[in-house]
Amino acid sequence: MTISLLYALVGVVLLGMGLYRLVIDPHLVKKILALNISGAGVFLFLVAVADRTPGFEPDPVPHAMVLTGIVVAVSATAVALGLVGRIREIKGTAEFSENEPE
Amino acid sequence: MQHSKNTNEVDRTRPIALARKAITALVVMALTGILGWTVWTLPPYSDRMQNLVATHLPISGVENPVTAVLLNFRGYDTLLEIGVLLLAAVGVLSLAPTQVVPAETAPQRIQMLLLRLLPFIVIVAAYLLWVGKYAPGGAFQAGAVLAAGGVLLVTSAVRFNQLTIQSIPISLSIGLLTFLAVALATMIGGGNFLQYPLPWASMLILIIEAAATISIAVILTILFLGRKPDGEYPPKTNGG
Amino acid sequence: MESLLNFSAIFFDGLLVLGLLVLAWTLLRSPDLFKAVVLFISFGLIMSLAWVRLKAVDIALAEAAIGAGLTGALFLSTLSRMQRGSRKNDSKKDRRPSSEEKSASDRISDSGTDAG
Amino acid sequence: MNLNDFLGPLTLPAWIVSLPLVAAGLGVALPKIGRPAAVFTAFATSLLVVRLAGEVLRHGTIQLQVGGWPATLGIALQADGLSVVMLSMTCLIGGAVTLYAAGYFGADSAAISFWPLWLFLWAALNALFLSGDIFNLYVTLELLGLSAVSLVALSRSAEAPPAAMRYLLVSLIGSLSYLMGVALLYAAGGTLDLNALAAAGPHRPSISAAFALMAAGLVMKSALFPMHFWLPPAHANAPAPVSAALSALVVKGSFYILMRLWLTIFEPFINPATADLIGVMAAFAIVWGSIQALLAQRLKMLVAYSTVAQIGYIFLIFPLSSMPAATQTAWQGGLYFVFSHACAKAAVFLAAGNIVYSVGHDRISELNGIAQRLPVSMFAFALAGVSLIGLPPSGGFVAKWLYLNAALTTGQWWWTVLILGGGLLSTAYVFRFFSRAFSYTTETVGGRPVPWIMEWTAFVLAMCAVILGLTAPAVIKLFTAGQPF
Repeated sequence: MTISLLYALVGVVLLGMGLYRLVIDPHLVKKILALNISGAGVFLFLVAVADRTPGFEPDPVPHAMVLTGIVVAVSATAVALGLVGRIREIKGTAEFSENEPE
Repeated sequence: MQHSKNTNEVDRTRPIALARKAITALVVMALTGILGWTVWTLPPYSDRMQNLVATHLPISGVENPVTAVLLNFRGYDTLLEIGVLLLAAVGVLSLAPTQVVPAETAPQRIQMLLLRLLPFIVIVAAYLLWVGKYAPGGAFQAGAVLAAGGVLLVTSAVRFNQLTIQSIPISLSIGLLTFLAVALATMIGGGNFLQYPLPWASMLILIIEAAATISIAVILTILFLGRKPDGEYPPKTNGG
Repeated sequence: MESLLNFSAIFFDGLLVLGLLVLAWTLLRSPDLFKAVVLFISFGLIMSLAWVRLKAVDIALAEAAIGAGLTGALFLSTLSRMQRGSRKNDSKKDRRPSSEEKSASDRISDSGTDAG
Repeated sequence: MNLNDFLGPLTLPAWIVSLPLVAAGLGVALPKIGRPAAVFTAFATSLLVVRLAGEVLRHGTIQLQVGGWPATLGIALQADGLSVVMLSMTCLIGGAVTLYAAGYFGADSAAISFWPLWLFLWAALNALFLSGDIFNLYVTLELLGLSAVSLVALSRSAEAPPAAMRYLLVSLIGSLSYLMGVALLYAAGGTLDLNALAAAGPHRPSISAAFALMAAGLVMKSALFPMHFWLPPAHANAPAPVSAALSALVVKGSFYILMRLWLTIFEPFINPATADLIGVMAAFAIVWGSIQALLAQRLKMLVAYSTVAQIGYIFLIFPLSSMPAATQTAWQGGLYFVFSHACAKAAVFLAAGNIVYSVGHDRISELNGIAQRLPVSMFAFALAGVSLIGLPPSGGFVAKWLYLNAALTTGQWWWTVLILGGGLLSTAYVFRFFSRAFSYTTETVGGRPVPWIMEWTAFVLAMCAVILGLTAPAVIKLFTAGQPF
């Protein structure tokens, strides 16, 4: 086991945690935080797993992919938070009730 | 689709919520387990891609492999990514709150301090932009640093002069438009889409990155603010 | 000597990884939104250390500036807007908040006082 | 300068992606030119796509290496029959939606945001259909998802923002799942190029996991039962031109990626059980979507649930094509479904939008005699209904005919029961609305006038859905150019 594999596994666990809280937590801001954690997990996995064999220089392609991913994530977060603001204006709350389908 | 909720309903949904938690936990654990196991089964890594990047690096126009991938080898991804950023800015502006209570302007002293700080922020950003050719850095990092300056400005409720306000739409899209112009120009010049002629590659990448830095900074500031910045009110002559 | 170095490196990585997991779980479980966001920013900063350990300095810079810094600032500004919004709503006496809603806005205003 | 220097075959894919992007950027920089830029893009892109279709028919697959780098290092854009059909569909629907929106938004303040967002959505679709790189596909997916969500949120209805939020969350989980698959494929195969990955045939456990993740993410984004829950509120509460684009085009984007991956990287790894699992989900989608459409109180909800059902039909492509004897027929049927559903559903949503525009609501129980008020729109609705039900000579009929053929030649008779039964259900929900719309009332039906362009764009799309039934040989020839399957 290399250090990279450790990080890859942590990435998987972060993805799982994020997904779990995303489904469970009714508060929209928490859902968006959870998505960001999941995203960080995927990014960590993406870089770590490409770097799994010791002795090679790190591969720049996953690095570029993650840079793209981080920018996409902040864009999505901004739109999501904009929607949260709009929903609060209309409904007065930023939670999804739990008894809606799924 | 029932949105209404009375106390009875809340009580009834409790066991359902618990079951939901349990099922989600199980699914997520299974997913995590399977993915974790998959990592062990991966074949030994080949350094084919590193070699490809390394052999093409001398003809990419830059020396930092990550910048080479971002702006040249996979520049098309970055082009679309700048599109995503701009799109997010348009989306956020369209969701801007209908009525805004303008924040109080920060005291004159703080504003002066900020204005003193700004040149340093700009210098750091310019350095990051320039160094991206050789070492870690580049348009996104530089744009983010510049945006930090923008965030400072808008949180201290500095009023921008009308010229600044009017230039926002253009600075938002200049990154995307410059990138597209270069990409199409290289194609009209007889190459492939986004194929920089080697002697110009370095300069074209720098132009694209400079324009992208401006756009990224303005876009990120707007994403933070969630609406257009306030203009001068009442109009002043010496605005920031 | 080398094994000692190696050991301390593994120790450092272990600590980093543990920090990431604990921070992520705590922030996701925290009912206090403000605390969750502050933890999220710390998570981003530790994440950029992890990127350095993975020899991805470009990402480390971007993560610190965009992932932790700007995303965190985005969340904070949303929270402060929500807080202002809920104060405005509280002044409207005709509105009858449901139990959850009330607790949500309480949480936010509590955290607001923490912020000072 | 010769046109060929400027618009050679290898430049066409790049132009098709760039034009809407340029227009979107200009639309942000100079808000006043958003609308003319969109109309120009609609025309110019159509010309380019027609030219590309001609090239593909003559020479087969066209591949463009962006930046001139080899595919494993750079990104390849590729156009075969499959991409060209999807692009043509996008042009047709996109053009109609553009013209419709010009009337719909008029001088509304939402127009400033609508035009750039809509052009971004269009660029995302074009880029998606032309991409030959799995990570590039991820970026296009995000561009598509974010623009679609922002467009839904443009609606003034109070239900729109929560619907948009749900849509955004599902869309982001879907892309994250897809990206995790990309990570696994890259880790195992060392490249992101679709063809190179398919040729390398990476190693088994990781590719199965990647397939599961990517398929799950894409199924979510395509709203296949039971992942459909987000679709009806989002599609029903969006502004009318957006509803049309979402149902006709956006859900097909993620479906197209699944189809591409299925036909290339994952082909050797797919067993009949996987195909049948998707088939079961599709069956539930058809039945559940149709029943909900029958029960819907609002017209746009009815139409949105009809999309849920029709997505079920489209996903039948996977079980039906899994038997070698019927592979070709099934793929052709499925693609025919995609195309004719796009025309019919866009027409129906635009017609429903005309009703809302005119009378201010879409409660079915209060729409008696609406055909007297909006005869052209309701005629369009009726024509499109013919295709949704699958009656001859419409495109929907050809699609179902090909499906039935595929099911019967492989002896999978149970699918024929489903296809025919689903047709009966769709007849029921279409006629449930017609019985009111075409009923005769002596009271005058009030409402504000609808601009002619909004009525006739719906009508033209509905005509296309019907005419598609008569042009089957030509369209099928285009599908198979470059042998995508």
